[in-house]
Amino acid sequence: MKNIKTIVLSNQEISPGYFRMKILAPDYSKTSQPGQFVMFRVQRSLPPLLRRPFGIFRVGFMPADCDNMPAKEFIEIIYKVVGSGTEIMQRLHQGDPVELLGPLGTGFDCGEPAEEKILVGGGIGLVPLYSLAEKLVETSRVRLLMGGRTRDDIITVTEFERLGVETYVSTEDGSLGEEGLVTQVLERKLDKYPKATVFACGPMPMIEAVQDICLSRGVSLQVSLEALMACGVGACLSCVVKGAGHTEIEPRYLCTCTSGPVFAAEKLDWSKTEVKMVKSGGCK
Amino acid sequence: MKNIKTIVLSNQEISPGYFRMKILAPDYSKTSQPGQFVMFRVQRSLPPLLRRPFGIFRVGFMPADCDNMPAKEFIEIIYKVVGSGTEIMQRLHQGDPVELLGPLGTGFDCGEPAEEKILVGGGIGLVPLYSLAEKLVETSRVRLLMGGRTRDDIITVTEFERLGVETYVSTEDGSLGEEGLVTQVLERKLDKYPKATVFACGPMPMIEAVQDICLSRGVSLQVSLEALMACGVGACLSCVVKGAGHTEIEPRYLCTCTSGPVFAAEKLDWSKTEVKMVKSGGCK
Amino acid sequence: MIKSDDNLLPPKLAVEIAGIKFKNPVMPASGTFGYGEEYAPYLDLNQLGAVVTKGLSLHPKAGNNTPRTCETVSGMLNAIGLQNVGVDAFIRDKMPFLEQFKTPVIVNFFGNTQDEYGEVAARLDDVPGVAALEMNISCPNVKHGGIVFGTDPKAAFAAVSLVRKRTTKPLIVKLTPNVTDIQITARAAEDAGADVLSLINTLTGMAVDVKTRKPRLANTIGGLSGPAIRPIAVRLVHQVVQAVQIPVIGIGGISRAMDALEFLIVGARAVQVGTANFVDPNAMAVIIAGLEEFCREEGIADINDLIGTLEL
Amino acid sequence: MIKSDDNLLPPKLAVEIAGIKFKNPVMPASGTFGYGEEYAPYLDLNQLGAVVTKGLSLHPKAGNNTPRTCETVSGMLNAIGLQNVGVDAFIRDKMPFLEQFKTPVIVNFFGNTQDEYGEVAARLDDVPGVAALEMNISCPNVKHGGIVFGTDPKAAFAAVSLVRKRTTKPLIVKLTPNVTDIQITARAAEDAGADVLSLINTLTGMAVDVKTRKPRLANTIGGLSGPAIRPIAVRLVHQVVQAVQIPVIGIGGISRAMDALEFLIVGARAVQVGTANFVDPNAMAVIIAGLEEFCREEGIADINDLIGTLEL
Ligand SMILES: Cc1cc2nc3c(=O)[nH]c(=O)nc-3n(C[C@H](O)[C@H](O)[C@H](O)COP(=O)(O)OP(=O)(O)OC[C@H]3O[C@@H](n4cnc5c(N)ncnc54)[C@H](O)[C@@H]3O)c2cc1C
Ligand SMILES: Cc1cc2nc3c(=O)[nH]c(=O)nc-3n(C[C@H](O)[C@H](O)[C@H](O)COP(=O)(O)OP(=O)(O)OC[C@H]3O[C@@H](n4cnc5c(N)ncnc54)[C@H](O)[C@@H]3O)c2cc1C
Ligand SMILES: Cc1cc2nc3c(=O)[nH]c(=O)nc-3n(C[C@H](O)[C@H](O)[C@H](O)COP(=O)(O)O)c2cc1C
Ligand SMILES: Cc1cc2nc3c(=O)[nH]c(=O)nc-3n(C[C@H](O)[C@H](O)[C@H](O)COP(=O)(O)O)c2cc1C
Ligand code: FES
Ligand code: FES
Repeated sequence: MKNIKTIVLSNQEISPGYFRMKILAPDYSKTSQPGQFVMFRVQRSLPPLLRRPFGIFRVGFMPADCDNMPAKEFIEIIYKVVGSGTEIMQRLHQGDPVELLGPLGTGFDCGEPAEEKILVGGGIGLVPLYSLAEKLVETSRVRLLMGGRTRDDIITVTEFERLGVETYVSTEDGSLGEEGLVTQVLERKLDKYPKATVFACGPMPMIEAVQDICLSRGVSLQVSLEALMACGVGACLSCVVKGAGHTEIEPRYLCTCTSGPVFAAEKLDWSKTEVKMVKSGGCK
Repeated sequence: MKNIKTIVLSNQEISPGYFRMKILAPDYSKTSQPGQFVMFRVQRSLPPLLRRPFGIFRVGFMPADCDNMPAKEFIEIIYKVVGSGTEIMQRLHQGDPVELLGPLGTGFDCGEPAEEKILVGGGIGLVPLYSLAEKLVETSRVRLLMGGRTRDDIITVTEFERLGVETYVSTEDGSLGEEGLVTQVLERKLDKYPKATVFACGPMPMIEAVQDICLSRGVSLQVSLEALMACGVGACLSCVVKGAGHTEIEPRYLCTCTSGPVFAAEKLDWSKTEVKMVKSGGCK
Repeated sequence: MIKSDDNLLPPKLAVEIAGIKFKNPVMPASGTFGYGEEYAPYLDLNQLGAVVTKGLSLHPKAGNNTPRTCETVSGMLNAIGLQNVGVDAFIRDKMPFLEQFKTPVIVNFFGNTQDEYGEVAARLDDVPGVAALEMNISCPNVKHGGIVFGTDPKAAFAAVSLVRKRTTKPLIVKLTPNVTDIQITARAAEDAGADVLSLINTLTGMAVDVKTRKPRLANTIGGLSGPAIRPIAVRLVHQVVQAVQIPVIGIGGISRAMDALEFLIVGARAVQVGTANFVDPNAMAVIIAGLEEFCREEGIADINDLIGTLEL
Repeated sequence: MIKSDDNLLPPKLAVEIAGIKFKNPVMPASGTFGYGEEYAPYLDLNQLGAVVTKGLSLHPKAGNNTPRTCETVSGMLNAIGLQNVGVDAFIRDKMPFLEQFKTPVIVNFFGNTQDEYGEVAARLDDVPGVAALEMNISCPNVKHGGIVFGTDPKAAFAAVSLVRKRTTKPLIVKLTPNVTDIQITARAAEDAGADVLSLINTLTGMAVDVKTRKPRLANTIGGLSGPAIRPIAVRLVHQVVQAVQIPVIGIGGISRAMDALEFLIVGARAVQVGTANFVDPNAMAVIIAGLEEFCREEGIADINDLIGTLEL
């Protein structure tokens, strides 16, 4: 974990409103774990003031530019354009200077090999699941349940399939895959594989529904959360979520940026309205 | 005078630190007068907050893109990179969206035809003199005395010569043309052409020296001034200079943006320390 | 709240404050729009909710030395020093132009003594085209050691009371944000007879040229305005709305419809746009169009239904 | 002023305040640098003038509900609610880490009553690694209707006097900017025995989500920090420097060496960097290097020669 001044290698729209950006990132293959994230500085000048957190989609290598140079290590992030920062990001080009602080946070615990692993991704929540899948497929059977509002929200499914992940797509409007919520699919899969471990990332209502399902079935669950972050390193205490056993008198706040973004479900306080810290989106 | 949303046509470094930008600007050939300026909005987002004032170097036409379209009217500005706004400007490319408020202010009075006309330009102060020269050469003999610190500060002299303007270059370090100040050259020229009219634009110390010379010789002088501007249209009262006869009791402030930037020398108050409003440069 | 529909009438933007009808809640902030004529070539003044003039004093005022302005991060400092033509020249030379438009004219004014305030108000009282007066109390009280009227609730109360006696026009009192508790000055102004409060005036600030070691303004200290100050302004308007019964006009860092909406939601009945006019002479027209679009999208038939709808 | 030369020694950046030697005048602002350990992977803490901790209270504090922060134009609002581990846990769990470094540790603290302030100060008094205490008086006084200590000169005087009695360490009092006349609170703190003043804490502000009509912070109101507030901070530091004899530390919107220089020139002996740490964890190192470069370029042999050189 360190801050590097680096450059954009490429930045392309992969689905309406979703972009995929490759950023030169030496050492990430050695240091980053599935589920970790970066604090991305969009540009040297304002705006935006604060960095933006993004999950690491994958780490890769590009051939070196010439014989005596090292291969170029990069990370990829995938982002949805939602506000002032991502609007500027979509206009970045190859060679533009940016800064990466990372890899940050606590990632997924891959658990025991050979178990059934079910990944549940909702829209952009799919991002941190790819590096996880890369690792899990080495030892386990992996299924991806991917949900979105419309087919535009279903991204990079082919890439999961290339890893050997069985993927099941559902959309709320039925424009791709099964019509309905991804949680319906999860229930069916868990009927079939009741001993599976579940890894989920997506919008809070989806995560809560997944948690209800897993809790009632006694299925082990890890969730990756989003929270409003200023520092990304545990210094500002902006990104807290309530941990299991939290009360007003004996508060148990956990920093999403250091204790998370991935949490074992049992570490969190799931009483409603507690974990929904970014429901209303960020500030414009 | 209106605000237009337009685009950059080209933006090139013409001397170290000096850029020349072509901006699509319909109607400027009909509306703009030599010595007028524009308030340039560098980009839609912050920074900078305020627009930046730039003299209009020239108005021109480019061939239409295809048969049934009108020829493209443009203005050119030439700017020196000095601070936050011009630093962003130097990175603008063809097609980038910008805004122009203009043409603004009161330009040069061309005076009687056939007189001797002497233009005195210091560094970037040369800019507004080009359109003036274009007009003056139609009826008068025109000489340009161009001064700068080093040869890097001597710009677009060839273009003046192509108009048929006799040009005399001087630099403080002698790296181009005569070594010394442009005012030395002015004194010599006025010895020869005591009835000339002088038009000057450049740094304040140069303008003050030119004024001293012209006043003592009874030579008619127009100067183009710079001032810190917020609105450019006479509303904010930021850009005032003291007019002739100004006293604390009976103040006579003139707005550089509306009564100027070009003033007949006799309209201003030349008592020292009065007109030097931007001596220390802008705010960073 | 009545929901409008795309097929139905356009959303209503008109608001009424102190008996004056404004066709929409958007007007310029004093000192950033000259006497109206400066921006007339760029913006149809008939589009605006109102025109608010540069601050006027009893006698013409020279203003400060230059430099008078300076850009800061997402804001600007100004120390114009209230240069103005004086109330009589305004009535004679500037009002005729403004009377051509159907837009209410609000005249901003100030004094350096209580009596000066009263006198300016009295001179404007019988000018027919003047819809309301806006009293700027962010001025030093020369009779009391130069303490700004608006930072001293007693001085503010006394000055507003006096002005109240000398004018029959609706009286807007414009508050300064540079106080510990704005609710106190707000109530003082209300108690003294203000019909409306407007806020915020600029926050005092300063910038230094590190090379020359001199302040960037000839006056050393100036007023900070622009987008940078908006969160402070929203907070103050929110607090004032809760403290008084009379209507409030929100000002401070508004450059987009979204910004204006923050003020309306916390309870301002109208907004003033200042520094943004310099950035874009068309800013107010864009804001008005943006308010209409927002109402349409959100199904709000009348903008009055939006005012003060903050959910705590 | 002795002019340094490129061939001579590097410019001296060390400053001494209240008997403490700082290797340079740059330190973090409380609450933006955790307990130091959070940023240690990114920045050598030995480079800094000092480390300033998150604000500590007598008992651990939960802080506010989320959302706790929100970006604004060139700034941010925060209402963390002073979440902290409590003074005892700090001494036990956090101090050992900080004692590894050669950098003075300044402990920021607060209370909700005068006695709480006194008690925290007393517990820190015999902790050897603590170089100085920074008393944050921007906290509501629960015994007096929640009025913020720092906005009530009498309450500030009483609280500082009490703390003064309970500590032998150098005492820095951190002032709030949300007052009409900061010179009054500054003098109150000085008279009560403060050795140093630091300012500014955040300006109170607010932002609204126009779609949901809710405040963007769970706490409705929060503190504004970042580049946007710098002109206000520079003005306040300038005013305080003129009002007191004791040294002043400047805070507010500093993100570059140029920004720090503005504060030093108006008379601050040191500066604290807050929000900029979030933007760039290396910000303070860059600022320190920038100060050195500026001194070199301007021929300043010792940064103390620059402090308070504002030309009016
Ligand atoms: C650990 C983590 C990983 C993330 N990974 C991804 C990812 O891989 N792809 C992706 O598209 N998005 C991801 N997000 C969400 C992403 O950070 C926001 O969409 C982004 O910051 C929005 O910035 P903006 O300036 O466009 O929006 P604005 O709304 O203008 O942002 C204003 C502020 O709110 C914050 N904010 C807004 N939305 C969110 C959100 N949903 N979560 C957290 N902060 C938010 C911003 O960071 C900023 O501080 C992740 C968030 C976290 C915490
Ligand atoms: C009528 C007029 C015509 C001008 N024509 C030209 C021209 O043709 N070419 C050119 O290079 N420059 C010209 N200038 C100066 C030009 O406006 C400034 O160099 C430019 O605004 C600097 O912007 P910045 O953001 O890079 O500098 P910064 O120093 O960061 O600017 C901060 C603020 O100070 C103002 N400012 C800084 N320097 C000046 C200055 N010398 N005069 C006025 N305002 C200043 C800026 O507009 C801005 O508001 C002209 C100025 C005026 C008033
Ligand atoms: C250049 C300038 C001049 C101003 N002159 C006045 C004035 O004469 N009277 C007054 O009440 N306010 C004056 N103000 C304050 C504005 O009306 C407004 O309250 C303030 O700028 C905040 O709004 P903004 O952030 O939208 O600019 C002036 C502001 C600026 C920037
Ligand atoms: C997230 C956050 C937490 C803060 N916590 C504290 C605190 O615990 N104690 C304190 O005295 N100031 C606190 N502050 C105020 C800062 O120390 C500083 O005074 C303020 O942010 C202005 O500086 P800046 O603009 O450089 O951030 C906090 C500021 C922020 C942004
Ligand atoms: S983002 Fe700052 S503590 Fe987590
Ligand atoms: S720049 Fe505003 S009056 Fe001239």
